[in-house]
Amino acid sequence: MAEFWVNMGPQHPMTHGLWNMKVKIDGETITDAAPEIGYLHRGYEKIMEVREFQKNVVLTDRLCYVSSITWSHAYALACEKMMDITVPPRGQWIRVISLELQRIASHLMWLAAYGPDLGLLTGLLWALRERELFLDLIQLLSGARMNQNFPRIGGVRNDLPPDFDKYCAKITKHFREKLKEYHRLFHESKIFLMRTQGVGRISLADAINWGVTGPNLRACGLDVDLRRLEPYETYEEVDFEPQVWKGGDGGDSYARFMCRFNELEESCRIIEQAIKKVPSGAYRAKAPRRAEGEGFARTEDSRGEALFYVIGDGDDRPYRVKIRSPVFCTMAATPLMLRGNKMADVVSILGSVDVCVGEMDK
Amino acid sequence: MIPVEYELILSTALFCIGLYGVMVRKNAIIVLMSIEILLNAAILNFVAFSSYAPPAGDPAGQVFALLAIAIAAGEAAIGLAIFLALYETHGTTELDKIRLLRW
Amino acid sequence: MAVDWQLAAFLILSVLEIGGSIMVVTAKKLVHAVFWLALTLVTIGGIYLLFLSEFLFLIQILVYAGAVPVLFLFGIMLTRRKIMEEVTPGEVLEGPGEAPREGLP
Amino acid sequence: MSGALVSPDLFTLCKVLITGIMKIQSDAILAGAPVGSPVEPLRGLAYFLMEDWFLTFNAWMIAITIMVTWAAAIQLLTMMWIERKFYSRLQDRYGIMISIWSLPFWPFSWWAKRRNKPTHRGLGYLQNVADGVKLLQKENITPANADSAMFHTAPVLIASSTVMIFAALPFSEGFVIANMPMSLLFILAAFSLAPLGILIAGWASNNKYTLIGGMRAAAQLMAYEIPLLLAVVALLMYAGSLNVIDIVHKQEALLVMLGPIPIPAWNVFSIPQFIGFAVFLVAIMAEMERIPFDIPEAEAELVEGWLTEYSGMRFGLLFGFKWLRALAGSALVVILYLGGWSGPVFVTLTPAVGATVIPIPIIPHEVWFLLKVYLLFLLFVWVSWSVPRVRIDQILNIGWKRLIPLSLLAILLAAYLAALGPALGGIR
Repeated sequence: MAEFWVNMGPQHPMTHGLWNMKVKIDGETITDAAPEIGYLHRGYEKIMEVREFQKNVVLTDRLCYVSSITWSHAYALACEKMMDITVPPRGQWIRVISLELQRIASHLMWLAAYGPDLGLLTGLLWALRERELFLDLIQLLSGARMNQNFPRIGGVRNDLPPDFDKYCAKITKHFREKLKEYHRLFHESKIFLMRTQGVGRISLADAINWGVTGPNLRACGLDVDLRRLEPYETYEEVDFEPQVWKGGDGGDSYARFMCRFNELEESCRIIEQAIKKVPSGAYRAKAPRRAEGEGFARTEDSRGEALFYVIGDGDDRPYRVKIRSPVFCTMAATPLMLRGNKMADVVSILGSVDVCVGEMDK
Repeated sequence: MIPVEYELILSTALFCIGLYGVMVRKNAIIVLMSIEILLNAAILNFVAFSSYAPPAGDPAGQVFALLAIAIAAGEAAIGLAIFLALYETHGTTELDKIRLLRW
Repeated sequence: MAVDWQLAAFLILSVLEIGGSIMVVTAKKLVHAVFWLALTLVTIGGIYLLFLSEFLFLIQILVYAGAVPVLFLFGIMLTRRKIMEEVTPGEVLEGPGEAPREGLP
Repeated sequence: MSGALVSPDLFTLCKVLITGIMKIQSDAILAGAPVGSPVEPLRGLAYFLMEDWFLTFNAWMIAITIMVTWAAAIQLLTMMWIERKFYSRLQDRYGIMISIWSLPFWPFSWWAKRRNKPTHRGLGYLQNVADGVKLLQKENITPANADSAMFHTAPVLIASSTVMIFAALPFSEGFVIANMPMSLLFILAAFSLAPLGILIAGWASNNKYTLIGGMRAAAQLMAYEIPLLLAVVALLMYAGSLNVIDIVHKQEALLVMLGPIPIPAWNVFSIPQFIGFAVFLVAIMAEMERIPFDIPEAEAELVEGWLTEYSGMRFGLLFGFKWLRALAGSALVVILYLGGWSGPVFVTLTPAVGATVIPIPIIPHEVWFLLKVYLLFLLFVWVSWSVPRVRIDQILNIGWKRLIPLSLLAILLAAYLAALGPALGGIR
């Protein structure tokens, strides 16, 4: 049987977005792979140079459309460092709440997509069902469900709505029960374990060398969580545990799945703590219109390490913006994970690394 | 009942066609298929004669046919395995091009 | 008018059979040959039916429905080389997958 | 026990019916054209109508039409409806809701929307009809580089072999077209023809996805067909017949009385056949290409597998006949292992009037049979919507390393118990 290339994308059920994964298969075994990206390139870094600092938040919202707030927040953080302003404590706490809500919503989107990747359509419907609730919370907070435009340079757009803590507590309590349902659907299914365990393995050294970050790196057994290593906002006051694969011999689809899955509950814990600790006071500081200098921020995005580097030259718009997308770096390492696996594992592996094309192509 | 001559003509024709395929075609897979046709022509005769045997047919021919069918299926599998090995070493299944018996 | 249905069926089946087997040995494409072979084998099964051996007919179909796909598979592997090798639109001609492989450890 | 609706035989019933109709026509002609009248040549027609071969031929045609309509239209729609409704409920949603009740609203949906009236309400039975009509209107695209003749042959091969199953598949003692002596073998042979069509379809479409899908179908066939047949061999040791109706009759006996509840001697209630049942269930799921084993058309990696290039009603035919095969597969399991149409014994009322016991049939055989088939199909649907899909090498492992040894074990046990059964006091 001759080896041949199969295009998985750009229009393919496996690709959650517009990109192409070319795999070279020998029978059913993958011998080589080549991700092909750029179908969704919109020139973010250049567009942002011609817009005012605050107006860029609209753009960064659309970097990853399932994880808007985390990206806008990373940008706002970089701008704040450049402008040398501090966010009032209330604003910081609200940011933490919104970030974790967004993280849960994003992870649920990933979980929803991972189900049909493996042929489990029920997982999609169930995960999206709970994602609705968190989108409702985000809507209550920011007024929008998708591109919230919520973080502002110097704080957040608006204060917490009344009774928000009660809604939060109710939904997180409900969600914890539903997590057990997911547990039964995914973890207790032998076929699911067969499809994920030992599939798409990447060693820790390879993962570090290729710039894999976030849950995908933690799945290899390394405890890196920027919320702990370089705490931003008020994460140091929150008691949570970064989810690291402890079973040894990690780095496979199952470890990545477990790290993300456990983060759902961990984020719930953060929200529950944060909602109790929100102090009163202002939620937004006045941000200057023009700024000069350099701002650098890296945050723990739901897919890994999001990095913003903003340079201002005294004008009201940035001189240069650099975005580091975690998925872009992970994508470069996917051939390593894919090689030697079966063709059906492509979906299992690429589903578990959680691809978001919006931020990958920028 | 169909006259036995008709059946014999049919099976002879099939046998001739199969023989033609075995002799003329170069592709090993086609040759294998031609051998299947040869075997089936022979099995047909077994079945026919078993049903013509007085008084109400003789099951021995059918049993033999059953055996032959099983052997034919096994033979096809073994032949394909051999040709697969040949294809992997020689890169072809054209019988003309395979001249080495050892590789 | 007494039509000998058995004879008619026999003649139809034998025409199909001989035609099919001729197509097998003359077919240009391997997969076509396998298809004609399947037809030939099923019609031979029909002749068994005429000779009142239903069991043999069913065994013929069962066995060859299992064996012929293997032949098919082989034909596919040997003949559909073209679409396996041809370059898909938008593919880099000098060999896709080169770029990410360069720096591999 | 209850009786069958169609008795004694579908063909006999049709023959009686057609004879009646033809008799009336023929009598009418004969009455209208008495001897010596100008239209006397019509009398030949009247005699022709009552000729036996003509009646037999018509009866066959009607019997086949009834069976095909019953299976390919009514049962197909019902199976699809069951599946769609059930998995929708599994996924916390309503599922399809177009029904006869929503039909009058369609032209006035703008009005209904303005008045906040529901346009779709009901059970959704007609949704699949609507989908079929939609598919009928779509264009049948043949890919430019496809092998046109083969591409068009494949759907015919798959569809015809699927319909062929129903020539021998009984819905009750009488509700069957042909009661052949070796109908079980016929059904299995017809089942195993479809992968050939799948291979042709996959090869002829000239597409990498379809090619891989077709090859996966062949590999999967090797994995499940052998344990399927071996499980049947184990069953035949008990049944002693290749006729499905005989196999069902064998299971109608009484196994044991559990207090007042009589337990029927279904094949699944014996140890070797239970192993065979488990093997058969898994293998028939692979045969139906349901989700844990639907790797030939894995839509996540192979788009739609071997179906990718088909469009319009050709796609609809291939896609819809999957449910017909599901019906045939479920029916086969019910016939072989779950007692066929013999209802639970305890449901039949047997009041004793004086010294005579009068059995009162409550529900006809066909209903029992369909009830079992639907329940079994629900089990299949349940499994297939709550597990992911296995990989190609995993199904080969399951087939060769698990199912074949298990089915061989079932054969051994069945042979042992069938030989020693009477000696051990009829143990099963």
